[in-house]
Amino acid sequence: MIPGITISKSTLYVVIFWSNAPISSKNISWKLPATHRGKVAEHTDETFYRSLYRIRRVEEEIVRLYPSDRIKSPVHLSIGQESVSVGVCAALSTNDIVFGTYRGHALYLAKGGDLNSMMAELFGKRDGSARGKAGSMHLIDLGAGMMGTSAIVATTIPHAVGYALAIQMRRENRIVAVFFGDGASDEGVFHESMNFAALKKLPILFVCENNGYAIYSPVSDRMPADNFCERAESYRIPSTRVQSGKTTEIRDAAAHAAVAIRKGNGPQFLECLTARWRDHVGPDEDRIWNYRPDSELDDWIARDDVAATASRIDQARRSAIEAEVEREIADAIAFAEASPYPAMEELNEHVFR
Amino acid sequence: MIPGITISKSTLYVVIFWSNAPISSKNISWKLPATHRGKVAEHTDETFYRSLYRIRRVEEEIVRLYPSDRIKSPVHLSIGQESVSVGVCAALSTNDIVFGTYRGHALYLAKGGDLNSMMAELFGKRDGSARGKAGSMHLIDLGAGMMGTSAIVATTIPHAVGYALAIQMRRENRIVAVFFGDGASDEGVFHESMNFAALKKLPILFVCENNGYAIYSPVSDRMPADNFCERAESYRIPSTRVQSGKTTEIRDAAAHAAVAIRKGNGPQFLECLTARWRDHVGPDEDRIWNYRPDSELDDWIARDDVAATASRIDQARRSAIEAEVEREIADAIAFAEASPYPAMEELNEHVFR
Amino acid sequence: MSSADRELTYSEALHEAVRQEMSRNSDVFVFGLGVDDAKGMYGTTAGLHEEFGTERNFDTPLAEDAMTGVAIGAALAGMRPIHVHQRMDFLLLCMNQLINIAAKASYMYAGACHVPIVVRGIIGRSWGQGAQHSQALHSFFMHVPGIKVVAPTTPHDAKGCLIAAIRDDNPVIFMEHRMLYGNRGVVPENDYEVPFGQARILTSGNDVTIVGVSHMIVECLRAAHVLREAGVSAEVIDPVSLAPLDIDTIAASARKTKHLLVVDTSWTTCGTGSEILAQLVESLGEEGIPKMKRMGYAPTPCPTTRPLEDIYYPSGQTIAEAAHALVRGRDWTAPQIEAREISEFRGPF
Amino acid sequence: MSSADRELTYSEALHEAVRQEMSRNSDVFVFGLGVDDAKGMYGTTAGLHEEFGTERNFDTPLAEDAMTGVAIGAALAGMRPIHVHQRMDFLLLCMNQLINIAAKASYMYAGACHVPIVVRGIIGRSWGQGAQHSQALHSFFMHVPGIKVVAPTTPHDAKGCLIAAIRDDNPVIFMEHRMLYGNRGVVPENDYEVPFGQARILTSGNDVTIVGVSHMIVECLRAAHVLREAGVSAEVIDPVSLAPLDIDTIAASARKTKHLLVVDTSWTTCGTGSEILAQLVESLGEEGIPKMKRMGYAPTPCPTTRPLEDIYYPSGQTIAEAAHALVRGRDWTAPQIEAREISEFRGPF
Ligand SMILES: Cc1ncc(C[n+]2csc(CCOP(=O)(O)OP(=O)(O)O)c2C)c(N)n1
Ligand SMILES: Cc1ncc(C[n+]2csc(CCOP(=O)(O)OP(=O)(O)O)c2C)c(N)n1
Ligand SMILES: [Mg+2]
Ligand SMILES: [Mg+2]
Repeated sequence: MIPGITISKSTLYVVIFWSNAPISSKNISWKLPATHRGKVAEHTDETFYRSLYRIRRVEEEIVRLYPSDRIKSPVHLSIGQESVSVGVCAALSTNDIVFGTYRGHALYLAKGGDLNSMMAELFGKRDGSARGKAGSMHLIDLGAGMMGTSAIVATTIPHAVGYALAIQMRRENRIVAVFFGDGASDEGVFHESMNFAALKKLPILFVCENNGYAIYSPVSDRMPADNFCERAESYRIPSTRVQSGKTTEIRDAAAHAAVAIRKGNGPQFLECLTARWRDHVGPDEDRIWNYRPDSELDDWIARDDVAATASRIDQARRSAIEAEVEREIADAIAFAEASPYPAMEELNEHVFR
Repeated sequence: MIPGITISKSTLYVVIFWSNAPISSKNISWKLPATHRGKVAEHTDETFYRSLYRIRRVEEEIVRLYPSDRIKSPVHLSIGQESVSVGVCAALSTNDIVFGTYRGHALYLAKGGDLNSMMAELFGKRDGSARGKAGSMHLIDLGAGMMGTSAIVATTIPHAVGYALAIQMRRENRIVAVFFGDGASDEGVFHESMNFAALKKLPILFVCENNGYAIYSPVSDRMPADNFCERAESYRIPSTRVQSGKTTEIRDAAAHAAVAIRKGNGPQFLECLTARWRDHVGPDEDRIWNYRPDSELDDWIARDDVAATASRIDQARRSAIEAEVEREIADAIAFAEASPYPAMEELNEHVFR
Repeated sequence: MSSADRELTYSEALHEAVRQEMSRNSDVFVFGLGVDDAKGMYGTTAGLHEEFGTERNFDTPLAEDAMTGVAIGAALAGMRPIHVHQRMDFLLLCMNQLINIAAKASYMYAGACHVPIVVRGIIGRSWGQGAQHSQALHSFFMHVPGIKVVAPTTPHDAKGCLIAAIRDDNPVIFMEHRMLYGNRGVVPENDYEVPFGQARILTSGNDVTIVGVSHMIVECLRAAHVLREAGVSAEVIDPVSLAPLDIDTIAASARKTKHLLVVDTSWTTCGTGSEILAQLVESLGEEGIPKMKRMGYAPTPCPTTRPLEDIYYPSGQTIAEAAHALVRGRDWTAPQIEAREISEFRGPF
Repeated sequence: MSSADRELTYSEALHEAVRQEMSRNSDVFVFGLGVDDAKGMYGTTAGLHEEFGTERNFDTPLAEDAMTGVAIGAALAGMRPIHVHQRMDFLLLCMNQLINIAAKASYMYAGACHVPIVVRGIIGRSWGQGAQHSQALHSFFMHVPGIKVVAPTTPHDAKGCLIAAIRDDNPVIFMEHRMLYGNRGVVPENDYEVPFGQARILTSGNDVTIVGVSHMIVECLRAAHVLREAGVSAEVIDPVSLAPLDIDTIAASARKTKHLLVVDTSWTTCGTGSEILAQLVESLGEEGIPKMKRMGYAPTPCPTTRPLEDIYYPSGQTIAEAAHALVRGRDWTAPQIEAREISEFRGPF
């Protein structure tokens, strides 16, 4: 399904350094930043499981806490979609950059965002990643390379392209990955962004997280054909569709794409089929609105990659991982609870830098 | 080059009536408008020449008049591009609708727009198509099916789609053709519009008038590949590229597309290569800015379809046509001169209907 | 309950308006993201596709720019589209079509064509909607000639204004506030129009005129209540439409009370309040200018955390205090007044 | 001519500013439709790609929405992009990125990131630019917290403000009026910043304060000239930046002259004039409010035909007459004053 991938045989690989692109102008006089060591972490079933299970459980805890009204923030859960963020981020290093969406918990955590800050942010507390000013829809952790997200669909796509442009101008050895939904690809700005990224051969991976729906509107109500990759190819962006939702396959495809990007070959496009188990927004079950056949979701749940990954791990190791994660989550909730609300004066801070 | 066209053998053809599309809802209760007789006019070299020569000469007169400052309106001339409007409009009937751009003189005239009103509009006079309020960039003649144009690139594309939606909802037997430049296709709204038109199978012909440049920016500086048709096809819109600039070939391709559209098959895309002989805006020669090789333009001028069409017509007939056109243009200029400026009170009229 | 005092919620009133107009005129259709889903835009478009067919109430791709252009194109063809946005913030993607085209078409073509579209924009608030889901953009549209702006507050006016907007031959921005949706009020069953450009005096008073925009009217009424108990008699005015704006009713009231407070549901700079104050100072110059003040959102983006969100917005209490200070020239602490539509709000968003 | 009184045109001043900043800071780059073509954005970007490389001055596809997002993304990465628009009207395609993102990023993320972008928008006028090529949108940006707006009038301020805008860590909308491009003025050779939020008193006077925006300042100076001959002494103030707005200088002047006329280069409703009048009436309440009036575009889209275009805009004559009426309370016909930048304008557009 993903032709030409050879690196996927090993769970360990090292990113090939992106050789400096040819300098088109004679007058470049900019400082070249210190070379980043783009080493990508090792991954095994255990590390994948840890990440998948952690995201799943964080979101389940949000579901549990939600009726208590302590999280006064609309939440767009990624339950069921964890493998996309985990798989792609496994092909990235810390100084690679990701941009995502309001459905950002999984990406934030997969990229290494701080769990305490996230939880405090959801609670609207001062120790939140944005001091409580942003909520679930706008998570950020610059140290982890997780840029801010947006509640306006598709808006971060050109930001990612702009960031990739800066990387290219500075001859840095990093790449950007931008995550967006199938719905976002309806927007004109997505096309404008793909065209420009391809034109300039920017170091960017477009990741279309295709859960089949924009809120309750299926792809078939929004596109004449289900052909995301074909559209990307019309911009001369090499494209891959991963249908299985398997973390390892997604990681392999992303890694393959990342290698090409780091070589200076320009953007790549990755479509990952996935499924949202919960309602578009809020903690409820997705089925309550009856907008899609139960079987569709059942099929995805049967293939749940969190469970599948778990099943490949020795029971003792698995319990140890789970216990560790549970402790971390409990601590994060306690941290969020303990954190104070921002002071009233903070209302007027940060409007300008 | 245009596979499958059979109707092009005759210079006369009748549009096949578009059978009513299947009614998807049980609750349709709207009045069906009186059926329009979508008869398309006959065309011969003589009728084509009349139209081509008329447009060319109107624009040359604008060039001649411009230094006199009587036309206080930016003009975007179509000299060199006449065959696109003439060819496509030859496949349309009066009650078909066209939308165009600020480079709209050729389309306005080819679709049957009133020359006197146009000239008075350029002069800013009260008998102009918009009483002098709109100028060259915003020509309109509703009686001829020529809708208003826009100075903001690509903005009329979704209007045409919306008009086609109305036609479909009303089960009318008409189609819409929308003309736009290669530059307009960079804009996100073009993609959004194509997607929606294809999704709804709307009766619309997209005509990309590809003169190779947006102002002085070549396609290669704006797109990773010169593949307009491929992009359209990614929306499942059947596409044709006409490279020659020949009126008859363009007419044939448009007619072929129009037949499919009238059948209810949804949108079609037509890319017509062409060349702008004059500066992007204003009456000057295009070469003064040295942004493209002279040979490129020379090649197009050598293949000028106005001259080529003229050469196929008997000299006496040709002189008669030319004399008639010259008289009409002289009359239109006299008409525009004689028309008064709008009264001062008109400043405040028409803000609302 | 006789039909003369039948009560509906704000959202039911909108639903009834659009149903009646769709029945009356086959040119009317409704489209926008999610208008035909199970939630039916908070009920305001529920079931329209079943009743009038899927061609007349349909979902769209996410493509606000083109869909606005599609509305304009359909309107140019004689239809009367209603384009619905779940958040007014999304109109920022539609500005080119709305301002460069819709607002100008009638004028540019000297009346040859016109653009009868209704653009419904819902203003979000509460439960951490945050900076990008809580904006009201009416001042942009008030600034530009050629486009009307209405912001009804009561269920009665919601219905009557929506009918009037649909029948209007010009582009109309129809502002709805999410916090108004649950409000109940008397709504006649027949179809009726509430004319634009006629403000309503909701409570009369002698000491201060308070003009509120959209949901802020509710807070202004709360303020008037506590002001009355503090001995200040407030006249609360709902402009109903912002373009055209009924400055005469506001001016007459302010001339009487000699104090004017304008409470906007947006930032104050270059906002509705600026406009009202400026018009009054220009026109009332000779007769003595009332004391005037504007209130609105804090001059910041909207924070999500509840404590900051609460002070970001004017409230019944802060409005009462501001009005009191204007009239009495000294500080006073008004009692807190619970705004249950806010404190009890838990979605749907 | 000593270098101390070297004169440049407005466009040369802009060009010098951007060159100096590009030399000084490798993070600065310029992009937008046509910035590297033979016309070089009326000379303001001429040759930058030759001097600094094609990566630092480049043309783009027609994609205003995404290109604004690209500027923001590059800024988030630490660059200082300057995005140039040949007409400010095109910013209507950029509103979502500018208002939903650029203006909010610093606040939403509590200072974790910031968006140092400069968006240059050129206001068109004359020779039938018409409704879609003549708009100035500053009031939109003034309305929204988190974004700065500057509108320099003189070549000196054009250079100093552009340098300040580039160095500013926040998004800055930089307004340029096409009719100012040919103006000449003294421009120091060194790099210098003109600070935002400090208005300039261009002529002092005692009878009336006239505040103008952008090109209207030129018309205000013409008006002041004929007013002087009619015995009215006008103080002309150039706010230079509109957000932040130096209300103190304006208020002090209006307190002195007791008459204030604000002349905007846009429509008046919810405009700069509304804001200034409202701020003055709020703050000067106790001390007596000056007579105040706003002027701006006629409340219509911009017509192309010259006779209507001429009366659509305030002119030296109509400004002088309005100021005179404000001060003297009676009609007076001012002499016509030729505005040669308009009467002689024949492009490039
Ligand atoms: C520009 C814009 N239009 C509409 C919305 C309302 N909205 C929020 S999420 C969403 C669906 C997006 O679908 P998709 O991109 O597939 O992401 P998913 O929610 O499935 O992860 C919509 C329409 C919005 N937030 N922004
Ligand atoms: C939205 C927008 N962006 C930029 C411009 C400036 N502009 C006017 S015409 C033009 C080029 C358009 O090129 P194309 O669509 O190929 O049409 P052509 O002029 O070649 O007929 C540009 C960039 C504009 N008018 N509108
Ligand atoms: Mg989706
Ligand atoms: Mg072109």
